[in-house]
Amino acid sequence: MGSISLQNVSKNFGGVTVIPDISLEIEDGQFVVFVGPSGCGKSTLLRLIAGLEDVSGGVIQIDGQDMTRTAPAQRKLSMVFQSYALYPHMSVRGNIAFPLKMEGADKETIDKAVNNAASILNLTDYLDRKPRQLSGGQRQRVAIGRAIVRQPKAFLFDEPLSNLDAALRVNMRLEISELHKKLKTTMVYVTHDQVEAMTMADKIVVLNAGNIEQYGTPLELYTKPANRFVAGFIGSPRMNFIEGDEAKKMGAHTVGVRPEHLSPSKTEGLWAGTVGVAEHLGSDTFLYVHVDDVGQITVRASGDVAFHSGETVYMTPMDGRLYKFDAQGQAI
Amino acid sequence: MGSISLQNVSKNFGGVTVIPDISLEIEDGQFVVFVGPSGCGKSTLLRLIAGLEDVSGGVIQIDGQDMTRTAPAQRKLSMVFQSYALYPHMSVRGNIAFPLKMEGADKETIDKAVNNAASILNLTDYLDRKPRQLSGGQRQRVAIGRAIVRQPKAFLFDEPLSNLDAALRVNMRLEISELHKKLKTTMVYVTHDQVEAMTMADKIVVLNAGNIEQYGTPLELYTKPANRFVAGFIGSPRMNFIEGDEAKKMGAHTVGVRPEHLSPSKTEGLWAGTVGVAEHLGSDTFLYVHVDDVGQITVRASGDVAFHSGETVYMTPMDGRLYKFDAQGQAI
Amino acid sequence: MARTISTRRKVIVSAIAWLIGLTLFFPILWTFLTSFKTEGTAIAMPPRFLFFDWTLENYQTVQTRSNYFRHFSNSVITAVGSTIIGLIIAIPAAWAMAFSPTKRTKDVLLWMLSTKMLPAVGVLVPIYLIFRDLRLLDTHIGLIIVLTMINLPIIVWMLYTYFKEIPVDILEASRMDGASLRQEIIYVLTPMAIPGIASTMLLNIILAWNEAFWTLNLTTTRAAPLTAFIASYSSPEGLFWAKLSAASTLAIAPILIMGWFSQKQLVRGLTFGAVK
Amino acid sequence: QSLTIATVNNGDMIRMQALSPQFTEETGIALDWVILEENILRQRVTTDIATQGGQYDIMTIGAYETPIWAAQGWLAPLDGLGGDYDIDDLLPAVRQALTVDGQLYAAPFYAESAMIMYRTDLFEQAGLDMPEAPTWDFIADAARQITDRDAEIYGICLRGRAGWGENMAFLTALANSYGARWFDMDWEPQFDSPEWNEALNLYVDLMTEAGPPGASSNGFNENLALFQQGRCGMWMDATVAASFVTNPDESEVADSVGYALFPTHNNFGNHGNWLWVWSLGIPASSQNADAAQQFLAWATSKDYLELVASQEGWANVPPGTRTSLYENPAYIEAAPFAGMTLDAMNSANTSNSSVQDVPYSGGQFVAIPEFQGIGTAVGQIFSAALAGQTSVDQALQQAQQITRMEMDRSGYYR
Amino acid sequence: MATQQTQTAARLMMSPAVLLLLAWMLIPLSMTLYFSFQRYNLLMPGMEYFTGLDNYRYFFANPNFWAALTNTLVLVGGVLAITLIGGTLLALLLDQPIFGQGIVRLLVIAPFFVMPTVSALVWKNMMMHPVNGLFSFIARVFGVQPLDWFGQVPMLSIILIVSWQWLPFATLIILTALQSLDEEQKEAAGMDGAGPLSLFFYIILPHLARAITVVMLIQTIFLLSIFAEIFVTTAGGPGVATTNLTFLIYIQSLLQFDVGLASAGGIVAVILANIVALFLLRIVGRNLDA
Ligand SMILES: Nc1ncnc2c1ncn2[C@@H]1O[C@H](COP(=O)(O)OP(=O)(O)OP(=O)(O)O)[C@@H](O)[C@H]1O
Ligand SMILES: Nc1ncnc2c1ncn2[C@@H]1O[C@H](COP(=O)(O)OP(=O)(O)OP(=O)(O)O)[C@@H](O)[C@H]1O
Ligand SMILES: [Mg+2]
Ligand SMILES: [Mg+2]
Repeated sequence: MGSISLQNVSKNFGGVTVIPDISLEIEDGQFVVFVGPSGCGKSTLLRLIAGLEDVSGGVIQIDGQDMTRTAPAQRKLSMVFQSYALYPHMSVRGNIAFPLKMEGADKETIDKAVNNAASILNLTDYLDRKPRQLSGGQRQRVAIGRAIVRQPKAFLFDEPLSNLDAALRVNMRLEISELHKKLKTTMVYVTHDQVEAMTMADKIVVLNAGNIEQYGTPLELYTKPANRFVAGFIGSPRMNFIEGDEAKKMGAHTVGVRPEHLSPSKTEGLWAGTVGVAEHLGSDTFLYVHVDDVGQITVRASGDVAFHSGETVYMTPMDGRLYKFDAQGQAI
Repeated sequence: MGSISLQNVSKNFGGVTVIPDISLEIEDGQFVVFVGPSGCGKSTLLRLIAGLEDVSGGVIQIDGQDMTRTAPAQRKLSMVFQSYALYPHMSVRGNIAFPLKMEGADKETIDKAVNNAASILNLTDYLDRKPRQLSGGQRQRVAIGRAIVRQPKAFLFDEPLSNLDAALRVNMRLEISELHKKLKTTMVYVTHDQVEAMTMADKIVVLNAGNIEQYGTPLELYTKPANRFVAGFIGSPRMNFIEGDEAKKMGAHTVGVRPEHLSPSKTEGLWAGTVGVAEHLGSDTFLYVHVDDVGQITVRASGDVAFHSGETVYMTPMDGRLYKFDAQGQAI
Repeated sequence: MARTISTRRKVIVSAIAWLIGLTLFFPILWTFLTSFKTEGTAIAMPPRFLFFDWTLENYQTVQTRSNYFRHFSNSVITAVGSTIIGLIIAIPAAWAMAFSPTKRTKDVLLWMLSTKMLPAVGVLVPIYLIFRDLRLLDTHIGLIIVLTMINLPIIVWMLYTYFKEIPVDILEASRMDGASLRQEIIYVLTPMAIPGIASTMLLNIILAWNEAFWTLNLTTTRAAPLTAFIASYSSPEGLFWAKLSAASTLAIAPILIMGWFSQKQLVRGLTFGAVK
Repeated sequence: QSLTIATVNNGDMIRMQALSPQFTEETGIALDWVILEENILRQRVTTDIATQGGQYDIMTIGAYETPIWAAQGWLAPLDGLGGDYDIDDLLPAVRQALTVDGQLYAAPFYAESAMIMYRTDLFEQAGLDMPEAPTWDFIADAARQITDRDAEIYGICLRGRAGWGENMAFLTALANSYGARWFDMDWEPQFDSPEWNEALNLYVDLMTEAGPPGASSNGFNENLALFQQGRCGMWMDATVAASFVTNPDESEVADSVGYALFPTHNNFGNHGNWLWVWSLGIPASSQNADAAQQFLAWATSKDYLELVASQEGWANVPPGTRTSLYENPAYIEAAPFAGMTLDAMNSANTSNSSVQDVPYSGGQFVAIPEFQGIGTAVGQIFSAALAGQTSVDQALQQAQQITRMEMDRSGYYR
Repeated sequence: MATQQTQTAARLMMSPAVLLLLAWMLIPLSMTLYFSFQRYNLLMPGMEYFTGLDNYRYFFANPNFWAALTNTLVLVGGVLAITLIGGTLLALLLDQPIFGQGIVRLLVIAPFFVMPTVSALVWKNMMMHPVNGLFSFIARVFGVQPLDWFGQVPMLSIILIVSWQWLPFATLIILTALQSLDEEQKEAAGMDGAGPLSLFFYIILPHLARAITVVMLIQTIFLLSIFAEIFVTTAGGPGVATTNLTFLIYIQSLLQFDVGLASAGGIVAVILANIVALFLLRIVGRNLDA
């Protein structure tokens, strides 16, 4: 009941084109994540869907209906903002009840719906607190509560976890995933954190400068990036790219290999280089290796590998883990 | 030229003891990181060294001289604040030049020193901008520039990276490490991010409630944590702790094992459990496994391991990777 | 800086601050004290500070001359009335300026402020003629209109700077939650801006209370506020220091007390965006 | 029914207000009082009456406004004061000042001329003897002798505060006594005449040497206060002040005040011709003219005088309006200044105030509409001269120039 | 925040305020403009006629005009100087730990609530009165000849009275700004070796710039039209020593009832005010953008 379809949507702000021309189909019940570098237009796209900005061209359909010119209030979408945007003067109950109150629901309906949402989100004990009395994670849940209370056609999330600290982020990530499993409502989720994207999404949209670079499942993006941009964007630490002669040898303009797909050795391998910095995290070791004619290459090795700054290291890419790109950056 | 020595330093704020009694020797040229949970007294300790707070007891020596009662300006230390505390109305040049101007240096000296600092930090092109026209990373560098321009005895950093986004953090981390290699000045660095601590430090001080839990190199802390607190604090994801019968069997009050030291298997192993969530990051897979009588256990497996939610998994700790603690939490 | 501050320093600083504070407050205190003296004691040399025969006579005299309570209630009605009407007009305008700014927003704001620079005396006759024809002379409504208009720019500006601090997100959230613009302003913006609105209200009540040109020239009896009350004391008739003091005390006491009690709220919004 | 009355904040008016409940009781007519300082009052009522604002039923106006306003048709004629009002009892000078074309337009509440009030004790100390009709030479001399700055005693207090009704009232009277005039018969201002020069020099010198500090901001009220506190040796001002300075409740020198006629110049017997009447008028636009006349009749009647006398004593009745008052032995006894006041009133000739011919009427003012503005502007210049900011010559020159310009602008020379 | 809908709504919601102010400004202003071309004296009704620019000629020919202009600037400038410098110092003082801080604060802000008329009356009669005032008493205690405030230093007296009223306002805003200065910035400057004076001039004062501009703007708006204080104390004198533009127009319109001339003066004042406004608001506007 919540498919979203964008047809040739474009947006410019006073002359500057932010989104040139995007078409995208989001199926009902899917969890779609928008990722992309800062300023690529993720938030703008989300806000166009929400109706908080007018499109400059194209059509937005929600549930098959043309909603291009409909006011946000009428689109029946729920949005969770990065800052949560809780109403500071209302209690948790008031916050969650607000959308229903605006719909003019009667008190009983509201109470039931609020209690239900609160119990889903473990907020029952906090209903009478004000937002400022809550921790970051609880605030986050209130924002979600406000979104789920009126059964919207879809949820829109704009980097909802970026204000949380690392530990809490992991928890909330899990909670949102579980919520999606429970509610089965379409969710559109913007983030620039790849771990979130990879772990939560059914499908990921990779945006770059207002264009869709690739649209697919997380594993597709990881294993079969459509182009160099996606390959570089997905995966952490970043994929190593090798250009020039070394790449030509392999029949490509650029060759890419992920740090985790390079086996380091003290004795032999395809490429030889000098370790610049070796970061020992205990569990892993990241080696930043300088290879002549190729540049810096990052290698992820296990925690007990004992390479030190200044040593020579040999690296070999694992089988089938080499990506090749042409001069335009398209995968070959 | 920049050893710092704390002897029985204590601090209380109007009755509340924040630091009961700390002694610590920091050798000249070392990069020492203070880590610990929020509120454990890291910043306080740093501010005591800086002279921004008076000690309640004990002696602080810098370079062998007693500086306990010396004003901050006279200690010849440089501090980089979490908020950078740049002077918003001065240009980058003005900010960097400020300490020299206060010393009464002549214009030529100042110019030379500022240009030098700027070139070390890649700020030459931004010298005439105001702080608000800079990105987070650039601001950070200006703050460091202001610190290095007058060759202090030591640098003090209070969570300087916590305001940056993840990608920038990695870069700045490397830059600070390289700066340290270049300048060889003593650095005292406060953070609550363990990756920073592990990768940058020569030595780490783990603080807890104002006490030093352990003082050693990063690998020492990872491989030989002195107690359960350190073991749990260092390493990500967190070490799994197993108590009760299972631990007693192994002759300890608590047994700890890191997620990366558990080998998962579909067929056999020491502990059996059900997979709750499986997060596929491409490079790694995190399994959150529920084990009866033991609780939730996190396992880090390689990216191509194919476990799914609901499946049964068997896990075995790797050889020599089990940590045992007594009832007081001390390592056995 | 949290280095320990010596008590000696604190004592010295306190002494200076108290001295300055008392000096600044002295004229008011002196007025208050004089209002309880007889006319003779009021001009006695050397001046008497606390040791004199306290009397309420002046207050009685002042009250027989003009009905203080009528002037007082007129002051309250017009000051509060104009402030409330001003807020009702200014809140939407400030919303528009803060949340839907255009290139001209700043110019409009500055223009509004510049209307406050018009010399009131220059337009008294035209206004008087208009008010006469509209039968607004000596009415609460008339005075409220004038006070509203002269303070509106300040109200708009204060609210504007205050609203600008409110994250747009929250208003957008309410829009997503199905609130109409009206509901957005009533249920979300206004309650969130209560401290700012309160401060704006207070400042404007003070300004309206103390406005002395229009209130004096456009009223006679029915709507005359305390500024008119004091106008009959603005020149001595024989010995009048004590009576003047009593009238002055009566005229400023209500607003002074209100100001003191609400100074925290007042200060919060008084900064016109000057503090970031 | 209720009347709105605008009045000035001086003692007699405030007393009238205090007594007015009696009127309300008698007639059932309620009264709303607007009591304002003189300048504000004048500004308020003039604006109102000129724009037909209709805010007041009764206005307190002076001898200056009444004829001008009446000629404009702004005032209602007082033809309903009632039979027992005894209009013929009004002092002729007063009645004439308020009458236009034979019709009375304002009811006189109190009237005043100017005279000298002086401290008999100080004169005695100094071995001086005040004549009945002193000359300026004597006054100047005496003032200098009495002055004792260390004891804060100043020989003479005169008006210095700028304003046509403040310093210019005094200065015009002074100039009149010196034989100076405002305008010649062609309406040419006469500040360049030697008479003005002499008069103003006397004033400035005398005040600098024997006047109180801050004289340039002293008006009637300020001087009254100073005199009451015993700071002044002499004070030349409105006769109405006499009852205040002799009131022991308010004045520390009540029992040592003497009186003399306004001084003259050696050569002429001109006492300045000061005549002022505070009176009550009714705007033509008033809806309550009948009730208003009723009030006027009450407030300016003989009965009112008796009422005040019965409550406050005879010395405090509003003076200067009725012949009968000065024939009342009770009053003569209670008010030692009564005789002197009557003499002063009678010696005031407002139709020809200077010894030279003048085209205007009015004693200490010039009864033309432009005078308010001109008088105020000239008053400012002269107060600057008093404060030492300009020289007397400069001041006179500026006064001449400004007056000439204003008169030109008003079309007197066309 | 930029849908067509919200923009339209915004325009609608702004219009009442804008239209009302426009009416409030334009209607009297156009009447004033009309009167300024008329020979129109309230005291001589029925004799109005068109005089062209006569009123303006007279207004500028009046030597007092230039004096009034200077006085206006001196008054505004003097009060601004005193309140800004005094306010900054006072704010620095009040920012320190003090015994009874709250009460001192109340004492300091009190003058802001006092009606201008009352404050002028009190100062004139009870403080600065050359005979009965407290100042003259104090002077005499020290054996000094009391100063005749309004006679000898009239403008200074007015500036002092007005400054007394506005000092709290300046202090409050500057104090609030001072308290918003990031503690870490001060600490950083301390670590960088800045002493108290350097700290003030290099760190605190620049931080206060914005607050000071705002104080300047608001005060200028109110100070340009100072009236009651002058009316009550010196009535513009002695001479024209304390006549500012407002008071000059007052003399013309309400003492002479020369509406034509006063209207011309009003128009001139409007133009001058707008020039000031333009300068001031531009500067401030720029400062407020950041
Ligand atoms: N109201 C606006 N007016 C003008 N330009 C805008 C506006 N909003 C966004 N932009 C521009 O549009 C581009 C896309 O912005 P958007 O906020 O969608 O980026 P984003 O992908 O969400 O980035 P981030 O990850 O930093 O949030 C940016 O270059 C931004 O500067
Ligand atoms: N000025 C102060 N007055 C009173 N208590 C203080 C003060 N400063 C710090 N504390 C307390 O001292 C303890 C240590 O604070 P500190 O800032 O050193 O912690 P931290 O380790 O830096 O924590 P975080 O990681 O959150 O920055 C905290 O409990 C804090 O509440
Ligand atoms: Mg965004
Ligand atoms: Mg800290």
